[in-house]
Amino acid sequence: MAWTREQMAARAAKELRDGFYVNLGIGIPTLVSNYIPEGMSVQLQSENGMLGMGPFPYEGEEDPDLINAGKQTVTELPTTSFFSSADSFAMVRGGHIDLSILGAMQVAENGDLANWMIPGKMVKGMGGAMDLVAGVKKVVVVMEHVAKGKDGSESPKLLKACDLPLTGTQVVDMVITDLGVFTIDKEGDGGMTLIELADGVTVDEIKARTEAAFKVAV
Amino acid sequence: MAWTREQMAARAAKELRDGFYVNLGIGIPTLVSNYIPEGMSVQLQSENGMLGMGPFPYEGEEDPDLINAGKQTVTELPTTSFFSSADSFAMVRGGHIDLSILGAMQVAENGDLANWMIPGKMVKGMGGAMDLVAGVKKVVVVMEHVAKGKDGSESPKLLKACDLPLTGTQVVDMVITDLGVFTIDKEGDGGMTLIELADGVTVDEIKARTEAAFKVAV
Amino acid sequence: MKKVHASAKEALAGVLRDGMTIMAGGFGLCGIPNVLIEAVKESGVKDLTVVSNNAGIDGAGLGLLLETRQIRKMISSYVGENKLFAQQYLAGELELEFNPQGTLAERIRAGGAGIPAFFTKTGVGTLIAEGKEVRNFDGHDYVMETGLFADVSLVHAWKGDTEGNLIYRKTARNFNPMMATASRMTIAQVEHLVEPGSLDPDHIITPGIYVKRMIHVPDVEKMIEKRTTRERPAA
Amino acid sequence: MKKVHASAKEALAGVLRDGMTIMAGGFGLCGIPNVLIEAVKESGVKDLTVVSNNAGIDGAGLGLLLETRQIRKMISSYVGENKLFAQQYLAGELELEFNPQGTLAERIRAGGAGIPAFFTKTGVGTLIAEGKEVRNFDGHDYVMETGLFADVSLVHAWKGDTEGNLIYRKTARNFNPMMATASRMTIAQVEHLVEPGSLDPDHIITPGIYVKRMIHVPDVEKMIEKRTTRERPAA
Repeated sequence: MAWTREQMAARAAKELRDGFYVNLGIGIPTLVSNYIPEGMSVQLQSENGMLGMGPFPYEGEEDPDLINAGKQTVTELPTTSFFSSADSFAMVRGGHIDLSILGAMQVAENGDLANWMIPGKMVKGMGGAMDLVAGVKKVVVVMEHVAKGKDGSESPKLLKACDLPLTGTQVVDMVITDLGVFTIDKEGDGGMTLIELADGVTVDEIKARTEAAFKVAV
Repeated sequence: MAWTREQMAARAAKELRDGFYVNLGIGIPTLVSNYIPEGMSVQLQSENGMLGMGPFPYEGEEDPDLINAGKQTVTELPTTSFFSSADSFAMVRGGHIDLSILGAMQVAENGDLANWMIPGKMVKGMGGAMDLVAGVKKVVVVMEHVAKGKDGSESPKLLKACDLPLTGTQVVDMVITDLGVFTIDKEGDGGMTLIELADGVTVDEIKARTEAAFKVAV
Repeated sequence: MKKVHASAKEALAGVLRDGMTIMAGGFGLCGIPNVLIEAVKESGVKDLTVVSNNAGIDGAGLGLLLETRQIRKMISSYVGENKLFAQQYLAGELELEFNPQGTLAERIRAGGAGIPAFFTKTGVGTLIAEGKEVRNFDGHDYVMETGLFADVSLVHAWKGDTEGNLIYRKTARNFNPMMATASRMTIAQVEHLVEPGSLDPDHIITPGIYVKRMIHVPDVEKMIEKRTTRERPAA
Repeated sequence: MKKVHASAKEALAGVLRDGMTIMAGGFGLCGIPNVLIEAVKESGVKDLTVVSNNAGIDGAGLGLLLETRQIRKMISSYVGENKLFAQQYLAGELELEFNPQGTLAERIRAGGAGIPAFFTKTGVGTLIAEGKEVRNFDGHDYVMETGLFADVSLVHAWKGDTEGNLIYRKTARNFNPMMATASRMTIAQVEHLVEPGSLDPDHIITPGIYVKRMIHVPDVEKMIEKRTTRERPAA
């Protein structure tokens, strides 16, 4: 009943606009590139230093000098340009990228985001996530609505306040989960609003599985 | 008796070392490039965005896209690279250039330099001079020893303290005038020292035409 | 998203308004967006603040906008080649903010890179540092300078593809790449307009993301400010 | 001034000492100066602080220097691919300073550009900003970050001429150009060593002034960390 990963990616793709420059995170966000509407010009940025990222190469055509920020082999397009990581993050931090779609561990109702560190576990580092959420014009989180423990227990990921260390404060504009879509008025005090339901999901079900307060406008 | 402009340039060229990257100002400093010793590798930087500046072009070969910081047409060398003005001044400010040779209106015995502005006269601007004296490892001033007024009167240019607005404080390492050569201990308190006399010039003559205090070590 | 426009006038349509801040690339007359500047002149927009290393010369480059008194304030490092500039400045008709050339270049780069302020050694102890914060790092004093961001940037490039990817030629690069990043509306005039894929992606200096509109200026006039030559050695 | 050396060992002669700070280019295993890193391993120098976006993987890249416990501290943005790293870190044998990737890149650029500190929005309100100055510009908070400068930088380039001018290939550029500017002793390994004049001066990314020594690595091994492919459409 809830959306699949593919459906979540397809929903995120509806935030794309013609002419957009977009950075996609690892995981479900990567799938969004499969749903760019025909005829729409969208250029993907990879924060290691590439604009105009193409699809994975055909087997045998992998180039070790051509990888994305997830360290996966990718390809060039006719629109591609390469630049240094300093120039790449100047682009990110300077507000030139229209849209960042990324995963999260927790999102708070004021737009706070946590997605890089669980205290007590090995810390891998934030990579470019803090720069992306601080710099990109619009930040869309795509994630499972709740976290599931090994014992099958559920804990909410949409919270009143994040308890994990933050990646950024008041940075998230939209959250797409397997249950629905929320907008966040990150700079005003409009809070969080549920604007869409996944097929067959009810507002009550979402309320039961969400800690954050939210308005309903479905 | 005093050194000519050419002799001053030749003396300044003695500060060059093999492998040096050097920025030359307008006027006498430009002439220094004629005195680079045979076999010595010296690359000239032009702060508008060029490293490895070649000589003036032959007539008919001028390229409007290829000028130096004095806006004169120049040429490329096999060693040349081009870059933006931001990258150029990153190079200057970052301490990567070994030697800057430039003109001055006034130099003080502590290394203060004034060469961009006379209050009450039309101000043209400092261009890159402030960045060069702040960033380059060694700063050599080449100038006439005294200023001559329209009425033939003389005023000293080597002063106890500059009275013109400064280009930089404690920045000058060496001053080459038509009368001799001075070093300045700009970071310590060693002050100014006369280390060479132009042909036929006496210490007494220099003392008479200099306001700054200086030691003599000729 | 069609970036290429048929004329400078069309490329500037809807973006100009009185009192706005415009960045104009170039050093002296080298690499200046002269066709776009002429269109700004034709538009009649006024009270402009213009960020540009120089102010053109009498009758060329930004000198055109001085003639028509469209500029209220210049932010520059050197304006020595322009008599009209001097007249208007001394008459109090023109405001002028001098920046050291490297500080100007870095302020523009910072503005485009999301850096609101940075510290530099340049200008410490001079008029330039007056009223600004000075702070000591590792025993040396540095002055704080702020980022610059404009409403419109006008740049000149050698080659551009229709995606807005730009390549510059020799010292005509100068301030153009930073200015391309430091406004909401960067408009480029390119000498050679090519199809995507024509430029080697390793050679592109300004990625297309920064360029919102562009025009093709195949036969653009380039002036030389100080023609200097040497003698050919006898054959 | 001969910049080209016959071997990595010769290029590193006289520059290594215990406790020094080394920058190493590359992103993941892409564009890393692997031949130079191996020579650092052979030298036995220890107590190193290493600035590098990542820490290699087990058995490759900076992973080699972890095996030999030559690294005391890493300044990085992401170290997730290295089990040995995790072990040493959890055992308290290795210090770790995390920087957001863009902040790390900008700190290195600033260090090379004579900028001791700058402000950025990245990390405001997070652990990264703790203990750092936060200041408001135009209604937004920014954290102050400082420039980074090393004793030695090791970089990888695609082509280099004997003057030290460098060109990079595709995403192997990454951190290499900034690191080349941010030390007193930049040593480059280049896949193609060419004569001056062979590189178009408009295409050079790192001007020779930044490169003090270089070696030619014509058959350098390049590893792929995550080989991802798609299926060929049926013919």
